[in-house]
This record gives sequence, C-alpha cells and structure tokens, in this order.
Amino acid sequence: MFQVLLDHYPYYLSTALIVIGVWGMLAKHNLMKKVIGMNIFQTAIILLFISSSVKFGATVPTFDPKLGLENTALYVNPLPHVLMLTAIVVMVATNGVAFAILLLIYRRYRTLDEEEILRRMRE
Amino acid sequence: MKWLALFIVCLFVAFLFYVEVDMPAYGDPQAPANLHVSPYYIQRSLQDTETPNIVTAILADYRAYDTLGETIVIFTAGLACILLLWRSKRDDSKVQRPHC
Amino acid sequence: MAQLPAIIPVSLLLSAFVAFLVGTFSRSLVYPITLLGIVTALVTAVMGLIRVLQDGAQHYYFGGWPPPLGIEYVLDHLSGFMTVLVMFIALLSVIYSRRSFLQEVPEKIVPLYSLVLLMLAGLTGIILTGDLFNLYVFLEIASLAAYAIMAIGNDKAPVAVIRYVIMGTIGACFYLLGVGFIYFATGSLNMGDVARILPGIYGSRLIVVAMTFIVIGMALKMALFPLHIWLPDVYTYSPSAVVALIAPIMTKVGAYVLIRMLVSVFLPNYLTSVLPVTLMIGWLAAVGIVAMSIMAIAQKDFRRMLAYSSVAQICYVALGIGLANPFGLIGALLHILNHAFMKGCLFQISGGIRYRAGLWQIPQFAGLGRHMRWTMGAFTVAAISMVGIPPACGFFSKWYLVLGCIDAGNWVFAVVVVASSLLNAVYFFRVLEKVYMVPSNNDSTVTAASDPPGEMLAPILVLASGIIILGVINAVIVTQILEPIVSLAF
Amino acid sequence: MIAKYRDLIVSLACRLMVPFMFLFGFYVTMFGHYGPGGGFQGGTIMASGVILLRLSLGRQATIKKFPLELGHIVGVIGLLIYSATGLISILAGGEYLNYAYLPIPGMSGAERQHLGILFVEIGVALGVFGVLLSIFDSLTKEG
Repeated sequence: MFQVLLDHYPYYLSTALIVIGVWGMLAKHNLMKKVIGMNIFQTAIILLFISSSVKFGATVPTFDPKLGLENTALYVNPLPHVLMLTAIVVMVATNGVAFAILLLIYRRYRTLDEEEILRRMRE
Repeated sequence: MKWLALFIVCLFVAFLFYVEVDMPAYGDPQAPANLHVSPYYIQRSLQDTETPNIVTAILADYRAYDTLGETIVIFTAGLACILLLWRSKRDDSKVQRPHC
Repeated sequence: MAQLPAIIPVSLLLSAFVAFLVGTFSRSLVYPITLLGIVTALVTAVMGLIRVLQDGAQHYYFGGWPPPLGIEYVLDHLSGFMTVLVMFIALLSVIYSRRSFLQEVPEKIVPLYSLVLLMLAGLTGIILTGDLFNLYVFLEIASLAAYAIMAIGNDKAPVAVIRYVIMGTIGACFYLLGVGFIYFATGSLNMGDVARILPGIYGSRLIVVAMTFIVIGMALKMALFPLHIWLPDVYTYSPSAVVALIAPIMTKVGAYVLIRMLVSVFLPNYLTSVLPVTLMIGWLAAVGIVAMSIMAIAQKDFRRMLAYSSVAQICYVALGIGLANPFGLIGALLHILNHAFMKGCLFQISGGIRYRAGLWQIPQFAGLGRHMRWTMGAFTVAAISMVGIPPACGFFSKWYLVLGCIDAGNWVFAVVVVASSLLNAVYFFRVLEKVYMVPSNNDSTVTAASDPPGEMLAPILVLASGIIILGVINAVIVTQILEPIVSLAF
Repeated sequence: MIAKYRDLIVSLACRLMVPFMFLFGFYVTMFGHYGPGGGFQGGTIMASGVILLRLSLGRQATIKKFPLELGHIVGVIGLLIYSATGLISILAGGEYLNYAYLPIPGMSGAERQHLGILFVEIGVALGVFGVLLSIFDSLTKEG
C-alpha cells in the first residue's frame, strides 16, 4: 500500500489540485472565483500529463550528441509536452473569453456575485 | 448546492484514487506511454526533420495540424473579445472620450 | 480528389480569416465570403459522401505522416453523413440569419460571421478527425466560438453563457482527462490504433475511468438530462438567429462524439461485457425524456419550450445509444438527422415570429395562423413530425427506437418512447390551438404581422419540406448510409 | 482607459526594456529548433513588450505606434502564413502541411521539413503576438 503511494505521489498531488479546482467551480458564488477554479482545474490536468512523461535519469527531449539517439530511456517522453503546449494555449483562450463575458456581466450588473445577479435577473 | 458540490467532488476523488493505483509508476521508462509512439519520435525526428528539438519537431511537423488548431483557438478568443467588448464606431463618436 | 477530407474544414478556416481581414475594410463583403466558404464546404462534403458511398472509407494523413505518428482524418459513412448534415443546416441558417442580424446587431457583423465560420470549422473538425487529442482542440474552437456568439443577446445572455462556459469547460476537461488516461494506458492517440490496442487491456482501471470521464464530458456538451441545466437559459436569451444556427447542430455533435467513441474506439462488446455505461445512459435518457417533456408543457415562453423539448429530443438520441444494438443505433442516427431538421425549422420559426411581431409568449400567439400563413404551415409540419405522425420523418426514428427497445427486451424504454409522443402532442397542439383556433383579440402586433421576408421564409420552407421528404426517403438513407455504420459496430 | 504611470523612472525603464523584449521574443521564436522556445512563447514575449508599453506610457501615447487594429491584422496575417504553408503543399501535390512538398529547389526532404517548421513557427509567433495584444486591448477598453 505504501509502495503504491510512493510510486504515484505526483498523480495524487495533481488529483488534489483537480479537486480544488472542481470545488471552486461548483461551490463558489463569485463568478471570478469560478473562473479561477477553472484555471486550477486545467493547470492540474497539465501537471498530470507532464508528470506522466517523466523517466528517472532522463533529460530534456532535445538531441544531445553526447547521448546519441539509440537509448530512448535517456530522453523524457516528448509527446505529453507537445499536447500540453496546445492545452495551455486552449486554456489561455478560454480564460480570455471568460473574462470578456465577465466584463460584460460586470458592466450591466455591477457585481459578480452569482446569487445577486440571478436575483436581479428574476426581477 | 454546497452539498451537491461536495458529493460530486467526493465522487471525483474516489474515481481518481481508484484509477491511479493502476497508473504506471512515476518515472518508469517502461510505461506503455513511453513505449508505443514516443521512441519513434525520439529516434527518427532528427533524421526526418533536421530539428534537434524533438518537441518542436512534433509540435510543428508530426502534429502540425494540432498547432494550427491551437493558433485558431487563440484567434477565436481574440475575435470573441472583439465581438463582445468593442463598441460600434457610431456609438463611440457619441461618447465624449476623457483625456488622460 | 484525395484531398477532399482536408478541404472541408480548411476552406471554412480560410474564409473565416479572409472574411475578417476584408471585413475590417469593407463590411458588405463579409456575408458573401461567408456564404462562399460554407457552400464550398457543403459541396466538398457532398462529394466526399458520394465518394465514400462508392469506394468506402477515406483516410487522410496530415503532413503525410501515417496514423500513430501524425493526425489522421477519417471520412467514412458516419462522418460523411454528419458533415453533410451540419453543413446543410448551417447553410440554411446562415441565409436565414442575415436579416435577423441586421436587425439585432448590425455593427458586429464582421466578427460575428467570422466566428460562425470558425465554429463550423470546429464542428467539421470534430466530426472528421480520427485523433483523440485533435478532437479536443477542435471541440474547444467550436465551443469558444459558440460562447462568444451566444453572449451577444440581451442583458441576461452573458449570465446564461458564463454558466455554459463553466459547464462546457468542465466537460472539455473531463474529456481531456479521459483521453489522458487512454494515452497513459496505450501510448497512442489515434482512434484506430487505440481500438486495436484496447482489447488486450480491457481489464485496466484506466480504461474504465477513461470511458466514464469521456461519457460524462460529452454528456455535459450534449446536455444529457441531469447535466442539461445550462441549456434552457442559453437558448432563451441568445439572439434568435444564433440559436437557430446552434441548436440544431451543436448538441448533435456531442452525441456524434459519443457514438464515434462507442463505434470506433471502445467497441460495443466492451460496453456490454465490462462496463454497463450504455445502460446508465439509457436510463438517464428515459427519465430525461419524460421529465423534460413535462417541463416543456409547463413553459409559456415559446423559445424556452423549444429548449426543453431540445433536451428531451437529445435524450432520444442518448436512448438509442444506450440500447447499444443495431436498431437503437439506427434510431439514434436517424433522430440526429430528423431532429436537426425539425429543431432548425422550429427555432427559425420562433425567430421569424419575433422578427415580424416581436412576440415570445405562447398566449399572445392567438390568431397568428391567419396572418403568418406560410410560417405557421411550416410550424404545423414540424409539430406533426415532433409528435411522430407518419408521413413526417419524426415517426421513423421513433419507430426504429421502439424496434431497438423490443430487440433489447426493455419494455420500459419502449413505453417511454411511445408515451413521450403523447407529451409532445400536448405541448405542440397547445400552440397549434392558440395559433389556429383561438380568434385573435385584434391586437395590432398580431394583425400587422405577416410572413417574414423571403430570405428568412425560404430556409423555413426548405426545412419543412425537408421534413416530409426525409420521411418519404428514409428507407434509402437507412439502407445506404446508416446500415454500413451499424455493420461497422456490431 | 489606462492612464500614464506618473513616474519617470518606471516609464523610462519600461521604454528601454521593450526593444530588448522584442529581440528576445524573436530569438525565442527562432531558437525553437534547437532548444526550449517556439512560436507561442516568442509571440507571448513580444506581446508582453507592447502591453508593458501600454501600461507604463498610457494608451493614448502608444496608440500611434501600435494602433488598436494592428493586433488583429497581424494576428490574421500570422494565421494566413500558417495556412498558406499548408495550402502550398496541397498545390504542390502533397497532403496539407506536408512540408516535404514545399517548392524550394535544391533542398532535400528533411531540409524542407526544417524550413517548413520555421515558417509555421513564425506564423504562430505573429498570430499569438497579434491576438494577445488584441485581447488585451479589448479587455482594457473603457465600457
């Protein structure tokens, strides 16, 4: 049991971050905090992918003449890095759109509290 | 709502703990993800593209279409901000601009 | 001709860039460029479908790198069918949208049409791709563009849309997590490759959780019953032309991804033997059909009624997927087609009523039947089809769904499908009664109303006649296009 | 509306830093072939240079050099460079984005791939630079 924990601890750490993000998105009333929760969620997923690419004793995935190319265990897995570069950009873009919509809401209602906005919408 | 959120979060934790026991060990070079496609990238990308940085070779060549999608995503976000936040020229001329 | 699969999204993307660049200098050129891009994509999609029907599935390797290395596009019966459907509905909606946008948001035409093109490019990208991660990227393109164009409605639209943003992002992140677990277990991202590797490792917990996460993520995107809470508000407060564009195709593409996952990634025998996830989807859908139809009956706002009805109809598709047998899948696919036509028609009609009379509330519709003759005629056709009366196409998809239920021996589902037709009848005939039977109270907004201008009326009539035509030729569609898909899966 | 930051040292330091930020962004874009770097990173650094100017000198002062429309026009040009690279390979008979078909005489396939990656990275850098600037300008526009 302890060995399992030791073998997977980075995954558990990113799980903790994912859960914090989901909690922020679901339970907070302030829309800004929801967007921050969204950010934490996405960053935690990025962390999960990147920690899966680690190989102990390996270096960055850039060709090094001293190491050669025969032994692939000497370079970390490059594919998750590529995927996460794309995912980071997607995250930035989602944030941009979310902020734009938040600004629209704030200009019209002068608050970002969800309860308050919903109450005013019903009027 | 709080209780529902708590329930969902607990479910989520249970799922993730359930799955992470079966994940390949951290830092294991023999993990399935490190054995299927990634060795090809590491061994052949220099030969195929003359680019020492393997990440760049994958990003802009093997999976270049993903990168096109990535650039389009951010372009979409830019357009979305313009659509939502820019006022029309007609409106702007009416509003007196404060000078700073 | 081998380039066909790539040209569909690329022509849309290029016309989006060009439309934006040209639009900053001359606003009037944006609409023709948009139309040109969509027509090009539609023609290419039709050519692609014809080619698929003749020669079988087409595979296209981006950058010339074969599948596990590079990104692959797969144009087979399923994706060809969906591309043609999405582009056809999009063409009609864009033709319809011009008048409406000019009335509601005249100064924002340029970014608006560019975003519409980007959204369509994202949707075709989702449909055509054979790569799990590429699907995520295009899913985000389509979603971001959809958030933006939905948020320009009235004061309440941004509040509704920010909830959609949060739910949609949770959905996309769940999908990404699921793809991640598949990647950790197999090392591949290509759907065909993953499907080859998976049977050896079906026991792994990674695959079970990956499947669950992908299904939950897509259920959020397609607004499956308990996760639908973002949808009614968004459809009610967004601009009517935008809803007429998005409602028929956006949620369907979520359903398509689910079908694609079941058909070409996790093969159906996995679902029935290892994880009863389809049964879960089926039960949720069955509850959803009844609950949402009842909610639709309770609504006074026409758009809100249609929105709840949309959720109920998506549940029919999910029910077909949940049955996981050939008839169920045919029913689901046929219902995607039929519902896109019916909901497109209905939302365009609601926009038309708003354009001419400015009305949303059903009680105010009294007497509209005499003044908006063609529009209300189309509404009658769509309503008959929604209820499921034979010459219209809605009957046939329900027929296949019932056959699927009987095949699976699940009588509860069969009863739900039949009984929900009665509920549909209640809420549509209520509107029909108001429109035709109740005499108008000589309200000036009603008596002054007439059919919307030809540009808006033509798409409505095309869709309404399409409903009848689809009903007549449904046997051809089923044998030519849908049965090959089903034979692929089972 | 962003006002000028009323401190000589801050505004002078920012003004001095910006050319170097551009240079560094360009370097990061070009260095992507050999080490950490690439179009997105380089474009972000360049965009942050302009954003720093906007924050320190105020919008009115910088709007002449970097007009509001600059952002999205540069962004679209970057995207057009990217998709044109793909289209040229289609016209030359290859698949979309297959750089081995780029019509450049006297080069082997791998060298063309190398050059194609460079074009694409420049496209991404311009696109990200323009669009990030445009997002910043939209978000800070007065309502």
